[in-house]
Amino acid sequence: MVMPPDEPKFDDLYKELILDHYRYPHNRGVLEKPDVDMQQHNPVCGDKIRLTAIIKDGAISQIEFLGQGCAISQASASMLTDRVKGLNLGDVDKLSINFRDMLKGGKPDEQLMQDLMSLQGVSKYPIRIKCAVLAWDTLQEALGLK
Amino acid sequence: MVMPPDEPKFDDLYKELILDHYRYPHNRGVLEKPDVDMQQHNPVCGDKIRLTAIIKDGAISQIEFLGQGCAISQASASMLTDRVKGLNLGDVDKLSINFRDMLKGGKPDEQLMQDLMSLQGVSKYPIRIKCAVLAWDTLQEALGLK
Amino acid sequence: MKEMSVRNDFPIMERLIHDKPLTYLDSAATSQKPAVVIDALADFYRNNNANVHRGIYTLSEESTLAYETTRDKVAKFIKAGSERNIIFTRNTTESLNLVAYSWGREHIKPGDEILITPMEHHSNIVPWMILCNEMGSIIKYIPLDDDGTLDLSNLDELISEKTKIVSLTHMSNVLGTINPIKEIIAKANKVSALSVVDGAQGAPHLPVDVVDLDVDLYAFSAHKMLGPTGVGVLYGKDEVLSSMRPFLGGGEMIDEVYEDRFTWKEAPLKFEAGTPNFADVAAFGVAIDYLENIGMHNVRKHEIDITNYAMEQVKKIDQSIKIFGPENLDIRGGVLAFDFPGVHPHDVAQMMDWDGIQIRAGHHCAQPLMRRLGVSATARASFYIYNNEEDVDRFVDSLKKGGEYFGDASR
Amino acid sequence: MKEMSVRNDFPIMERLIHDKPLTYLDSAATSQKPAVVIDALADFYRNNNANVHRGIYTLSEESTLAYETTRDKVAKFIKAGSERNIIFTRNTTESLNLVAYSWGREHIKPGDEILITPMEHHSNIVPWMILCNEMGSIIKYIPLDDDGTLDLSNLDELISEKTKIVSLTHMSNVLGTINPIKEIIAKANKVSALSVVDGAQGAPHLPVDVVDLDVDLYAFSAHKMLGPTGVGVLYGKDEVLSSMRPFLGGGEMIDEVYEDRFTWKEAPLKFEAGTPNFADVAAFGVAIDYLENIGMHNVRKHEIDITNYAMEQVKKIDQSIKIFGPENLDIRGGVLAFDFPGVHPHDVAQMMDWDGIQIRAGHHCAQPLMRRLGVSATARASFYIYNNEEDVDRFVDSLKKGGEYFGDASR
Ligand SMILES: Cc1ncc(COP(=O)(O)O)c(C=O)c1O
Ligand SMILES: Cc1ncc(COP(=O)(O)O)c(C=O)c1O
Repeated sequence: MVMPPDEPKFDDLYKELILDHYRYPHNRGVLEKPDVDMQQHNPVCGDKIRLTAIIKDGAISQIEFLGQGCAISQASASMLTDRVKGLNLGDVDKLSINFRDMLKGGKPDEQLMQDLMSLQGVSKYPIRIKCAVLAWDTLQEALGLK
Repeated sequence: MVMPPDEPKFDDLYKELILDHYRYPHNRGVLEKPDVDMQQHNPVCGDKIRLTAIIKDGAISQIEFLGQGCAISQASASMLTDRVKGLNLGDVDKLSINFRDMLKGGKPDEQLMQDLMSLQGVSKYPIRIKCAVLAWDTLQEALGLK
Repeated sequence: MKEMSVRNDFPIMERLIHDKPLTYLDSAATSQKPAVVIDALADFYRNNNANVHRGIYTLSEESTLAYETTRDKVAKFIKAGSERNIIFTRNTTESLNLVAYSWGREHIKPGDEILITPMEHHSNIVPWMILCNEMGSIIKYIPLDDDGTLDLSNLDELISEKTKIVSLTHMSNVLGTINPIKEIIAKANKVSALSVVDGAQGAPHLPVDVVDLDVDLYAFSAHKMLGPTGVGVLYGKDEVLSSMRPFLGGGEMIDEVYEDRFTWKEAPLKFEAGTPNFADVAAFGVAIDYLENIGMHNVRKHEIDITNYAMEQVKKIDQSIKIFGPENLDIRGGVLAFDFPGVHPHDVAQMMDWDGIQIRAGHHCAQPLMRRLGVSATARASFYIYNNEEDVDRFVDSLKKGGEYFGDASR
Repeated sequence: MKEMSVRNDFPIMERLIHDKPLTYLDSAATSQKPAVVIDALADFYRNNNANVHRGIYTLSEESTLAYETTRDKVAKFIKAGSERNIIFTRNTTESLNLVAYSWGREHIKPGDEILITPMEHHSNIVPWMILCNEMGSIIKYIPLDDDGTLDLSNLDELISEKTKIVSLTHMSNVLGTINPIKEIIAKANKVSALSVVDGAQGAPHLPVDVVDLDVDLYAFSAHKMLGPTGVGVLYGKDEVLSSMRPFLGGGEMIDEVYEDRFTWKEAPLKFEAGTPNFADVAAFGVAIDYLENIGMHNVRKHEIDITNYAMEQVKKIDQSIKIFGPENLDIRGGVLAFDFPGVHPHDVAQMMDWDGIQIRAGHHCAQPLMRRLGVSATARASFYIYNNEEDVDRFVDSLKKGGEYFGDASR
């Protein structure tokens, strides 16, 4: 009989913080005259994310998102906008690498991750990882970091 | 668990008469200046039969066979030559229909079949029926009875 | 709703999921198997296993007998004229590809039209696209009404002399719509177009009579109808099968092979290259016996009852829930795809899993239909003979909870 | 000869045939299955059955995990770089056809040459003939020596710039010959021809290292190596798989489907259309564990021993018996095809069946080879891990009896 290695709990995935961001997303909208404007979607589940941002002196000064999709993908986008605002591109790069690594089961740098830690539970759901990563894919693509 | 309907016996298939014909075939050879000369083979097992015959007054006056193959196919050819010698084409046709029918599990006319009855056991071995019928196929083809 | 007393025949129903009893509602994707089928499969390997067709020994004869007996049973199950008309493949998808490759490459010319519908599964779209890319033919669609049924008002224009293939699903795996295939096949036959039915959701859930339908080709999968995985069926009329070239080449399908050429057997073996999946085919025969024993009319009746109940209950939860597909259960099977605004299908499915409920969320291999419906994904519950009212009740309770949990999103 | 202690693991060995103990000597056609494999299959259906890849619920995750875990095991078993290189098909035959359709139709032009050998199974001949008929390419043969080995003296001329595909069997299912495939692949690679190995008799009986072989594509069947029927494997190098067009179209293999076009996934999913045979694949993983546990070098050693013993014993029966294939067991696997003058193979097989002995008689899906050997059919005994000296003794006794029974024919 085949059993998944861990028996996860519901709240490991849908943490209160995630649901908060899903219900009341931060930085929702489209910026006018953005420096970057990028949209991506996941064909498997149809999740969509559009990011607009204004870059000043090599750092993200403003960022907003619009999207459609599951709680994980939308909360992840909302948290992303909170977390990267004000960061320079080098730090964004570092952050996104650390974030991806966490979702693949790696040990995250909690200091670096901050609220993003709440998405760690997704790593136990291979099929949902794409949801959490979509916004980050979009950002990296937008900033030419891939 | 799947089981074939009947548990047959070895001797039902390889009757003594069949083995006799296999070991010491009758009418083995090729006639000179035959009226019909026909060769057929079974691609599945490679059995081969060649029949030559001389037809007089609508009846088979002489018939010989050459062949290669299993005991069933060769014995059947040998018995065929014995049985059809002297028969007119109408009787050959009737005989071959009855023979085929017997191999499909039908009740044969024992008076008509005579020695050919010894091949009745083949009907329980679907994969071997073709062996028993090959000589008859060749004969029917040769005489234009199909 | 009358209960079917078969649930205990299915060992997996004992399974707990997150300590909750299993509520399996994804039979449109694959069905569960009764113990008799599982046991038949294991018994076959314990007692009769040998390669088929070529062996002059007891095990091989038994194996061949089991394989060919299932062919016979399948023929009778769909009322085909003869077991000669039954080809074993891997699944519906391979059956349809076989048609596209073997019939299509023999008969299709540039500009020829292939008519399908917007509710097709990818398996009844992509093979035709591959064919079109190669042969220069064109795919056309019968339009879909908002109620989830086909709009046949212009069918006489859509099916013309240019139409070479008409291929559609017996029943939609998303909308549940049961299409008026007999009427459409008749029109196709009139212009001598090849009529093909994707019966992946037909054969498991509806009585099928291929001769009465007068369909050229009918495809389905064993795994959706209590049988093992890895077995598909393609039914074909004699004259259609003989007008098709061989597809896969190899052992079993040949007659003679020379250094530079080969000849092949008649159908069905012509299309069965290599060692077939004979053990699973043997067990599939037992699945068919099981269904025949229940009776396909009773299967259908049960699904009407349970779907009716489920639709009523779901509507009570929240006015905003949209159920896709026709309301009329005479033309609808046991499939319930829905949109719960503010609650994403993936979140619904994930949440229900914690309650032991297994439903599907996604595009259901029908992306063109998703686009037509204006959604990116849906959640879907689908029913079969082992489901009962309790399953529906658990599903409905869980859905309510989901609405409360995710539902007060700000959009 | 050291006995393998595994025989008791195979439930079918308890079977009686005509009241005699089963002596199964047809493993080259299909192998028997150990209880662990049969049980794994039944357990899967009892506990974990659900469609793979798309479900966000426990059963589907378990099912997917089992399916993908086997992919991983297969990769390790043949020392492939990654599970990305492993495609699941129905059998060797489908694997080879996939190559002919997907690679062949993309890369072959009129006049191109496809090099095979006279000892190929129909499954490694007919797909190329179908390709040649369509694309105007030509089949050529590496000559065969009378001792049953390939004559490689002119290989440098045979493999030229015109050669686009070199496809041969790792081990012959009639002669037992183990071909020097590494050497031949190297020559094929040198002229950038596609190198393909039919591993139907290789993977079950020999240690295989596809990276060391540097082969482009390697095909085999689960059912010949203790696994269930209905599962085949195609290994391919990354760059080869990505240079191939999709084969079957449908669910699973697509990325996006629009009304008029589609895009597809990367390998391996690109080549796995429709619901895969996931239950059998799951059980196949257990078969691989079982073989790994024994060790393929031990499997090989056992087969050398038993074949050696069998060849010695058969020679003692009658001087006139001709054993086909090489004498040297370093280049010969556990297959013993022979000609007993005056005793037809079909009669031998039929007779042996009454003694419980299951051997094959016929052309073994290798008609060109039969012609080359100058016979229309042969009888063949083939061995696997569960066979022992007693099996050989029973076989030899029965063969003696057959000689006496049929042998004094007048020719
Ligand atoms: C050498 C060889 N190639 C190919 C095959 C075909 O294998 P399958 O029938 O599993 O496709 C076989 C087995 O029959 C074989 O022995
Ligand atoms: C309507 C329809 N067609 C085709 C298929 C494909 O069936 P399979 O995956 O067994 O080939 C399915 C099931 O997934 C289906 O629901």
